[in-house]
Amino acid sequence: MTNTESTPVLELSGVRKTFGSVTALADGSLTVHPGSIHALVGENGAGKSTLIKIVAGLHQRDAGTFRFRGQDVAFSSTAEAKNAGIAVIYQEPTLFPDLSVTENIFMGRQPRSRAGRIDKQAMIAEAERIFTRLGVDLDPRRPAQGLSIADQQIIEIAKAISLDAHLLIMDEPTAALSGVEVERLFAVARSLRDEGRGIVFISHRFDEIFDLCDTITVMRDGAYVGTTPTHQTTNDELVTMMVGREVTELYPKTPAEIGETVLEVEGLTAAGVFSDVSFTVRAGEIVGLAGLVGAGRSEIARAVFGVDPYDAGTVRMHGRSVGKHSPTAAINAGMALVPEDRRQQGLVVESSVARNIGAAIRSRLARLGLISAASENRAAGPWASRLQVKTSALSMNAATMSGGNQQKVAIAKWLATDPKLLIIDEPTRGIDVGTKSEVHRLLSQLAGEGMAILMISSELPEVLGMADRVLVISEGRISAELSREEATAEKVMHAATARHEAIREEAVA
Amino acid sequence: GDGGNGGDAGSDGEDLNITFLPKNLGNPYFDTSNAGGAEAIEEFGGSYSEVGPQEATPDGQVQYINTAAQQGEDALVISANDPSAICDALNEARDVGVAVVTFDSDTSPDCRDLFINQASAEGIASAQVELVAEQIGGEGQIAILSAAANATNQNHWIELMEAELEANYPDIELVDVVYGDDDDQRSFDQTAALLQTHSDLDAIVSPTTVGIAAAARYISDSNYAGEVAVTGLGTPNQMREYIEDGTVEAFALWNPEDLGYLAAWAAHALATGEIEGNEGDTFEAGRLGEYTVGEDGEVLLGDPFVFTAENIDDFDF
Amino acid sequence: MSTAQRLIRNVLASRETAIVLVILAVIAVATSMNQSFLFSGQGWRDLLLTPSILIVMAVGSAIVIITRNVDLSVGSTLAITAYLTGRLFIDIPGIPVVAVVLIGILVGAGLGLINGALVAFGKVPALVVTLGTMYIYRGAVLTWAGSDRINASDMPREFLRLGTYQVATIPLLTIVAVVVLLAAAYWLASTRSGREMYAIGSNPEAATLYGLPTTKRVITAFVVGGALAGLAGVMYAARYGTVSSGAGMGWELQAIGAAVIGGIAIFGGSGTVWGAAFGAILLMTINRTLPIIGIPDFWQRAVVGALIIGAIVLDRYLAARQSRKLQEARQR
Amino acid sequence: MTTTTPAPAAAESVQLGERRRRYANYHRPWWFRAFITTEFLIIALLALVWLWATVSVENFSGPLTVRYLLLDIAPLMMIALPMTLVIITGQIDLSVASIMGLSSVLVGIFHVEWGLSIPVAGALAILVGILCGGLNGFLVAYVKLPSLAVTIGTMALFRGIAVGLLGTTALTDFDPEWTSLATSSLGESRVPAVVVPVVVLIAVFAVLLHFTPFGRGLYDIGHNEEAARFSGVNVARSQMTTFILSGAVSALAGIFYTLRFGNSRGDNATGLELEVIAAVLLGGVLIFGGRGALHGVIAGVLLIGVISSALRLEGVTVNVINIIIGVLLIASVMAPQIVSGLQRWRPGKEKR
Ligand SMILES: Nc1ncnc2c1ncn2[C@@H]1O[C@H](COP(=O)(O)OP(=O)(O)OP(=O)(O)O)[C@@H](O)[C@H]1O
Ligand SMILES: Nc1ncnc2c1ncn2[C@@H]1O[C@H](COP(=O)(O)OP(=O)(O)OP(=O)(O)O)[C@@H](O)[C@H]1O
Ligand SMILES: [Mg+2]
Ligand SMILES: [Mg+2]
Repeated sequence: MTNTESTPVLELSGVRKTFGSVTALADGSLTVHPGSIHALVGENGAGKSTLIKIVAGLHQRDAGTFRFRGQDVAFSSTAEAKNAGIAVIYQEPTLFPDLSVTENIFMGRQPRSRAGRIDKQAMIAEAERIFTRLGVDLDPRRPAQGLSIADQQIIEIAKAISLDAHLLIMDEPTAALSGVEVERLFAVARSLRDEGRGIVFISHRFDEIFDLCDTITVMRDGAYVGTTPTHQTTNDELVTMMVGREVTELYPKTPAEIGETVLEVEGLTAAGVFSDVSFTVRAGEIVGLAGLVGAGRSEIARAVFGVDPYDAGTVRMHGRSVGKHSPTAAINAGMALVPEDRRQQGLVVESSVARNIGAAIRSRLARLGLISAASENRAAGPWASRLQVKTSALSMNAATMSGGNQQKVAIAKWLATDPKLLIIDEPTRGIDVGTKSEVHRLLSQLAGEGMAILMISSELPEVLGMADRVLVISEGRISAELSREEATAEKVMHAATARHEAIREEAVA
Repeated sequence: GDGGNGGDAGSDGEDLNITFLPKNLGNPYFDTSNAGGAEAIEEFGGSYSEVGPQEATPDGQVQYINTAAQQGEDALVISANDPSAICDALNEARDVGVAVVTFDSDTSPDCRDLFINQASAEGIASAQVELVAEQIGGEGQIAILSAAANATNQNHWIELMEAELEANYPDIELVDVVYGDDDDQRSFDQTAALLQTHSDLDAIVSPTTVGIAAAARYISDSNYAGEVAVTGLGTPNQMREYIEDGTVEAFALWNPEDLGYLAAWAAHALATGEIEGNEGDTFEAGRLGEYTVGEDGEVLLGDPFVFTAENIDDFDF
Repeated sequence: MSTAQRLIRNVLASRETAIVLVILAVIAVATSMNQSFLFSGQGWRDLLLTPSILIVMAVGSAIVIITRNVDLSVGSTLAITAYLTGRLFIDIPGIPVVAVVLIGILVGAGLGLINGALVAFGKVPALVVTLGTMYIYRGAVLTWAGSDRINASDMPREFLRLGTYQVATIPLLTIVAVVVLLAAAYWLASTRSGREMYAIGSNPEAATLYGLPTTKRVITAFVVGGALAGLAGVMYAARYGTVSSGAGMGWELQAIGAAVIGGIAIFGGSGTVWGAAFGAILLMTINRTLPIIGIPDFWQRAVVGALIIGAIVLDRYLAARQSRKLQEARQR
Repeated sequence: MTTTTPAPAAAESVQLGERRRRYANYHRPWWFRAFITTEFLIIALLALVWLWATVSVENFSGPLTVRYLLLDIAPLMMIALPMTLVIITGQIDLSVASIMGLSSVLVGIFHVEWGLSIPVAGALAILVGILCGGLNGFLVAYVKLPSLAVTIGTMALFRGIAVGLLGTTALTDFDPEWTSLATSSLGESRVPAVVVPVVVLIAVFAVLLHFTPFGRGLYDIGHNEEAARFSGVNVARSQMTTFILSGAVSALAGIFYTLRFGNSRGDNATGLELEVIAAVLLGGVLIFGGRGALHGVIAGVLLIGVISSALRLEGVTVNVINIIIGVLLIASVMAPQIVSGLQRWRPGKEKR
């Protein structure tokens, strides 16, 4: 129900942005009409976020035209864009942890009584109004500190709504949201659309796009590829537009013969996060950890790998128990963990590709306790090339790489340790389809060579496609163990949500 | 200069480089004494320079002693922050031919050539005791506000004062000795603390110019004005208003200007080889006339002088 | 829960209250040892007078620290304005006291502006910039004053009397400090710009994304901090009557210490100027108490250090408990 | 342990995509990496200043200069080494000068008052230094408190204990053999003997920082603590180590200081921490951690030393020297901005 005759709220064409040598955006074009939800899709590094940041006034474009509500504009600061009526939800939540939820929403725009004094009561009341509209119950006075990622997103959304802007931009807002929360967000988005606002929605999840959006614009390598109404296109068409080639079918798990037990976890418990978790992973086997966001899967993985402590239970590799709360011990025992958050946990993005890939094997690279750049480069080169990392030299630092490439470096770093067990958390979160299938192919190859793999994923198809066995986690406990044969979407979702739903019912009531 | 002796000293004093190194800069007492030094050097036509640390610490002084040695100064006139800590440095300087004269505060005799003593310790001690005794009518509690707790001269005086009190003033009780480190704010707060702790204190004796000024100022606008007497060693300019407003009856001091003046002439005598610095040597000190080197290479300036409302206006330093 | 209840609970739980209690305890001890500590005109006056200068400095430092910055140069700034005060009286005979105070504040603000500009535009960490300007400002005043020193006799009586003047037994300097405190507290708690200070300190990157005028606010913080240091300089001259170029050495750390003890988080975003002020009072009162309870006041610095450590350890403990509460709150 | 890396062997098996890629090791030519660096800037500056001093400062080329110069910067140089490590991990240690003062006081008390020999007294003082560093390290690494706040506190605490123990008195009668050893020269030369331990320390720290997994770990911690933890770097222990090193070396410097000036006072070396930090940052170490190299730091220390020495000879007073150091300090942190302006864009991560 796009009303094409009205003047577009946002018009970008031929927009260009370079950062030093990197061309983030070659030819960005996007036209958004009021009363429309417009999807912006593309591989990692396609330039979506950059485009958004230009609209938001965070970056200034080097070339191209930028019209907002028919006017030519050039925002020199986010403040200008905001005042013009553009609200943006960025890829990563950006809150003030020390301040109350309410202040986070109204910072800089607090309702004022006479003498410029902030009217705290009015402010809190307004916040409560927005929360009821979003159907969440959050104490508007509590500090933002310690909110779950999901709740943090909710605040971001509340922020954007309270602006009541003409254009609302959401850059992968759902990446960390659970099903229920996504539904709520969509409801709000739709009602905003019906109020005649323009909405731009960036996501890598096609199901969401087809569910929510009426128009889709595709980008590739920083350039505009095309725009189509949602109902006139298909999943595969989109993928081809994005990648520029047919993508080899996803989830190509090739059956490998299962060997002896590698990892044994028994009665693992960490108060308040997970309890009594027991499972095994065998050589050549991919075990999937499914569950809702916040179920505690990452925590389990972190505890097994020794990054977090645990209160009770044992972790054994090849029958020998592994010292708790010591990644070093885990690494020496042959474990590797590719964590869920690349930029914060997976890599030291400010340092070079070579150093990153060498990071986990330094003690092995060292001779007589001494290590040299040469030895690091020697070790890193082959791995970078095996994973087809896109970089000009090993001395480039990872900061400017796109999500997909960073993930490749992170995986290379851990494969370099020659692990017997690979724990990989959200292997393809925020990664484009092209890279995605590469990663999947890699995983099954590794399994084929007899590596034991524990894969955490929030994407059901991925789990079902890749895993030989599926463990479903719900609120920190294993609620089901399903073989590849028995594992179906219904069974997994049921095991993952059963108790959640019960709780949510009474929460809403 | 006066007299043939001074005259020909002048002629061969032409090219003398003499450095004055006070305990610390920003201390009016040394400004005055060094001014005297400058005056003397003017007279015999050498070149005068003053350097010094910000805080009165020995390690601060060492760097300047070293520099003087590097520059090959002819003489170094210094008031020591520590009797032994700066000895090595001084001796290194003497090895490269720098004549070392200490004044106001001495080092151990074996690391300087001459010490210009402002007044015999006995003289200073008894002068202050007399002053305080007559101001509090021979009986009561007194406290001492000194400079740094290891300032050689101060401690020596305090010992002698204690002895003097023991001997001749049984009714005067010395209740406390505190240290203001020749730092104005610290001395000020120390005074406050003193009066706080000893509620029936009758007098504060401060054998340091910074201390006495701070004490006088605190008392002058506190409720203790008129009740607690302040005396000790001070400079007229700092003390003038407290003499005038009656906070302070009288205080003592030698003339620091003469002290520096004499030190400079002594340095001149050594640098020109006029004297060796041995006991009995005599040298001409410009307007102050002739002086004789005593035992341990000490030269005594004279007796301390008592400033009162009557005479204070005759002085400006 | 009603606002009243919440208010009461906050007051009881707050760091500020805790410190006030400690201060009262200290005073009680000191007084029990020596009546005149509290119950003599002099004791009462010193009790109020001694902390007043540090309060002004601490409030300034607090404002800067809240924006996730720090100003090490305030001690040197104090020295400059204190000496300037004296010079003005000497060089411009009969200059009105008000003019001198204003000039002092302005000069302080100017010096703060230099810091702020370097930090905000040069994108250089405040710790380094103000470490540099601390050297520079101190060096400047040392060069300017040389070994010269301002004596009480150089300054007009009426100005010096301000240092000890009392209104209903309350020293004027204390009143000045309290006014500064109230103004700062209102600004930070109840105005947009004030709250933005906290936001910027709490998460600078977010502040930029959010479109807050980060640069402007940071500069403001430094200017205000500098102005207060300047005012403190004038107060110093009035209180101590003598100004040497070494005035206020090490005060920057006292001020920061006071702020930290008062619950200002060293990396910004939380704490109140009330806390900072109470921290200052606590430090100074302990100073004066030590000799009375028979501890040589050389140990004062050790006590200050212990207090700072204690304060931040306490904060960490409370913070940990807090976030555990929030976690649990979310889990149900 | 193993002499060859397992990487290539294992990598053979895994092969994404068909084409192999070879990567250049560096994206910058060698001269760029060598000369367009903050370190090189500071070294060049040092050379210039030295040149200027020898040419135009009277007596600078004199025999005593080098001797006094080295004696003066010895403590600065010693402490700058561990301070570099601390700052590279993104922390800071403001308490070093206070530890110096404390160890100075303790050596005095142990030797002068208790009559222990200097080696024993020194060993005890260093032990205390290690404890002080340990306290800092514990609070920062294990209690996870911000080092700025912690060391502002311990700065006051340690200095307070030092001053508390001795008041303003000073202990001065040290065993002359040792005091003269502290200022003695190597053989006939004018070079003070203290350069030997200093050079040894420099060598040790250079290897530790630039050629060991531990050193690599320090950079990672400075960049991103969490990521370092995930790749098996023992963050807490590394930080603890850097602070203990800093405490121990500071105590050592304190002993040297005490013996050189033959006096042990509570306020010895007051304010030196700032000079040390100035020197380290001047040497191109990034205050936020993750960046910096030891040769730059050494140049930074020497620069401060040469400037002070030359200007003192010129009769310039210490306060002007301080102004110059301040200006240099600010300029030096501006420099990386300019340098990295020349170099590739890099995201401005600024938190500690
Ligand atoms: N500040 C920057 N400096 C240098 N290069 C940058 C910068 N920001 C982005 N880039 C580069 O520009 C390209 C586009 O980045 P952008 O974040 O817009 O991609 P994206 O489409 O948002 O990817 P994703 O789906 O992973 O979020 C990437 O190659 C990235 O490395
Ligand atoms: N940002 C956060 N701050 C504090 N606790 C969090 C945060 N995010 C999650 N948690 C808590 O940690 C536990 C596990 O969360 P986590 O997101 O790691 O689970 P997960 O199953 O790994 O979900 P994901 O799909 O995000 O990996 C839950 O109890 C959740 O409440
Ligand atoms: Mg993006
Ligand atoms: Mg997870």
